[in-house]
Amino acid sequence: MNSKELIARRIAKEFVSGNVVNLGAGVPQLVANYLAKDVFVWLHAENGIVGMGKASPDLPPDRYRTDAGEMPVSIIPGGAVIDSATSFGIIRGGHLDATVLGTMQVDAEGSIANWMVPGGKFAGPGGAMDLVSGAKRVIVATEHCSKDGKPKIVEKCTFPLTGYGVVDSIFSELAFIKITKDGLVLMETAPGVTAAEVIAKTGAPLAVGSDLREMEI
Amino acid sequence: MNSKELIARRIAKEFVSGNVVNLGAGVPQLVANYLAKDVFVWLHAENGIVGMGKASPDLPPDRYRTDAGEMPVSIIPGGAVIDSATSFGIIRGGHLDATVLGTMQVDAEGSIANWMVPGGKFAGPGGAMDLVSGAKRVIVATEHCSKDGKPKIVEKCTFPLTGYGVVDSIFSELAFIKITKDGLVLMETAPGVTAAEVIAKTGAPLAVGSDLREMEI
Amino acid sequence: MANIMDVKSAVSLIKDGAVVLSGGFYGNGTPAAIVTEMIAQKKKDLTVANNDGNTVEKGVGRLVAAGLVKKFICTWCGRLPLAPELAEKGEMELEINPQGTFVERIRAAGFGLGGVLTPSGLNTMIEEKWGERITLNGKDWLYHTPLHGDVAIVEADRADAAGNLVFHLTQRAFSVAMCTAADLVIVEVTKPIEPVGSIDPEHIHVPGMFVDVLVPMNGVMNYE
Amino acid sequence: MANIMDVKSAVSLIKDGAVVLSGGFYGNGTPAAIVTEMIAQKKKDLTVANNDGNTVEKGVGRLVAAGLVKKFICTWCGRLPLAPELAEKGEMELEINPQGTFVERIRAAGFGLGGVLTPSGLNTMIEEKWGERITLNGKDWLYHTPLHGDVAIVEADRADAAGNLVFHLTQRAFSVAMCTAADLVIVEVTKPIEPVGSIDPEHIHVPGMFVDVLVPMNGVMNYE
Repeated sequence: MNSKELIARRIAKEFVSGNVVNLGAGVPQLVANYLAKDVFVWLHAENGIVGMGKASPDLPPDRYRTDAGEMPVSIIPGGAVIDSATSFGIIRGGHLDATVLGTMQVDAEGSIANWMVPGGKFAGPGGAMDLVSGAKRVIVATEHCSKDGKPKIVEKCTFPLTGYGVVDSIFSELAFIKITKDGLVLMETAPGVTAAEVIAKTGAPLAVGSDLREMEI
Repeated sequence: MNSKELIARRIAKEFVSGNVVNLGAGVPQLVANYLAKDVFVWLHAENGIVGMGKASPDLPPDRYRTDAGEMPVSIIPGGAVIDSATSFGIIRGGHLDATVLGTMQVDAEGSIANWMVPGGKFAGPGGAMDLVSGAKRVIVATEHCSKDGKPKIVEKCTFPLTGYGVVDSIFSELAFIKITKDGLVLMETAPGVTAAEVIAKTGAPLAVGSDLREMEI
Repeated sequence: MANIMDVKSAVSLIKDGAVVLSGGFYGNGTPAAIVTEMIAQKKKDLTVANNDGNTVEKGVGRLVAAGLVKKFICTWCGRLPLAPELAEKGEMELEINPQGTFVERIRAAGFGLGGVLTPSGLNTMIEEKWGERITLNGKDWLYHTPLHGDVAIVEADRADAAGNLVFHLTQRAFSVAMCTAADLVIVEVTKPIEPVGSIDPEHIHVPGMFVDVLVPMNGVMNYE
Repeated sequence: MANIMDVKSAVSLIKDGAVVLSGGFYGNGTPAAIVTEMIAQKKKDLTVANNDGNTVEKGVGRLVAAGLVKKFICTWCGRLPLAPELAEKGEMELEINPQGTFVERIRAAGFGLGGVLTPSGLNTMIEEKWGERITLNGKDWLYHTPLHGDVAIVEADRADAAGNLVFHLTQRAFSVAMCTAADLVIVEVTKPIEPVGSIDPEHIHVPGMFVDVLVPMNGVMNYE
């Protein structure tokens, strides 16, 4: 199992039936593939669908039946189409049980920086700032380190913030880390990974949870 | 022609096709009866209809097909049903070309007091404060004096205000009076009524307009 | 998926002291069976927010008449003189909002906004008693806080088992905003509950994700 | 009743220097024929508000590429690197709003509210550059002004001659708010204009009273 699949599979276990969830681009979107069969989750798309399902080969292509990344989707039975004010009302109003987002950095205070690299191309946060400030639970899905091996989990974000003190949990290919008011707490390690390894690869103090467990995938 | 009909007939001439208008209870509602046949006006009801028409004897009674005074209406072809947020968005957002309201007092500064008599029963303004602050034009339809002969058009309202400096025009059975930043200006007198009589029955200084005319009904 | 419950079980979820947002304009759109059951179960010390309360015989005016309301928030209560009477005697708190402010306060709570900035009610008793004047963007506004409910009770015409709602004509009114703005949303549904997916996703007035409990009336119109 | 016009006449109503609210998410919902005609008529010095602009080949990114935009307001322009490039060179102003703030600013303009109070963007570059922190009701919020348009240009699937609109799926998005928030609302309608009253009054997404001009495409899909 590759890192992405591991992360997505683990996060999929966080949800229970009835949850309303927004999945960001990349690894977060994979989470939808691993939800248990008996778990019914409302998938929310910023562009105006509550109740997204997989694209159906039986439906003709339709530029208006996509997720917020312009990928084709279907609307599940019971799903609804909404306008942007309602879509972001759902986000800002605390009606999302969770948002799952990738990131460039996340820190020990729960701040997240996932929209801009300093000196990089400027684009804007889209809906990300609403998602992190509004969702009941902000879940970060990320590889533990960047491609050049630097920790993405740091003491204090150096990139421009998407939100300050908003992240609840981080899931990487190595660990599940909870963010508490006292800092980072290691809750689970991936199979074959030691707490020492996670601590070594984390750029901020990481307490080992009293109930540290191996991740079930 | 009685006073009420005269007032309603005169006000009906103020509208042109495409206007969106909210008519308050009482005399204002009569205005709908006197619109010219070729004038198409969107009638707006606070409880959620844009495009009200007269109640139809062919339709079964329906407690959800009424105006904001709970009187049966119809929805004209092209009419729409809206929720309260949109209904008051239309009001507050300046999308009403006019609101026509009855009043207890209206003053030379354009303030209106039509929701509460001091010491009287307390009920609340309903949508009246939104109407007077939001409509492009606030038209007052009123008998010139109260039943005990006191002027309803005064220098300064003594009753609790519905809105401060919001009224554009006053139509009574005696006159059409415009409210300007310099005070009240007499624009029209009803047939058989003299400017002197209107001035005598008005409780605030009333300038005679340079183009004073007889009201056409 | 919404929980489908009988009215007794649904109302048993409402706690004494709850802030209750109730749909209805003159009681039309107020869920009559739910109100009747709230009286039967003697829900106490309620804060009730409703446009007008209507009368002591129809609408949430019945809750006021039953002595169950600690605070009543409305835009107008001309048909419920009992409300200002109780307020004057100090037996119930009465708060008045302009109607547009009322619905925006509820929407603001539902949609995570910090409150309402409106011109309505400036220089009136509303400002003196319940508003706060703020100058922003070169203009004066009345600021009002969001109005959140512990419970919303509304009436709908149609619902599917996923909780998607369709209202009938002016039954819609405040209920769309109210369904977004309460922790527990209970809907009295006139017509039989339909299978999930029966309602065109483009015709849904309130998405099912906002709705917690459906109380099916199965066509028994329960108007007072 | 709405005015039914060809695209040339409709676009001739847009003035140089106008603030233009444009529907569309990745250009889906952006009225393509109207944008093409705006370029043909060389509308200059525009302020354009659109979610993302999409690219220089589809969406209002085409207006940016044609050098017609003085200021661009969006939530994200990752597909339109030309926008930050022009901004850096000082040739175009670029303003970024969080997406939820963007749509609420437009709605606030349309609905007569004094602005938006949101938690989104607190402690970020949005606060530094474009927001104003206000403490109200015991919490901190970012205040943003209403965003009003001289013109709104949107695409709809169906319209009747009264201007009532129905959108197709996510075509709806920002366009509902935009139709309330501009002095002149021009709608490019995919399907032939229907007789007044063809649309169920309960299924209308934008009431005709908000709409000024309909540009019928008569089924000719005009996607770029």
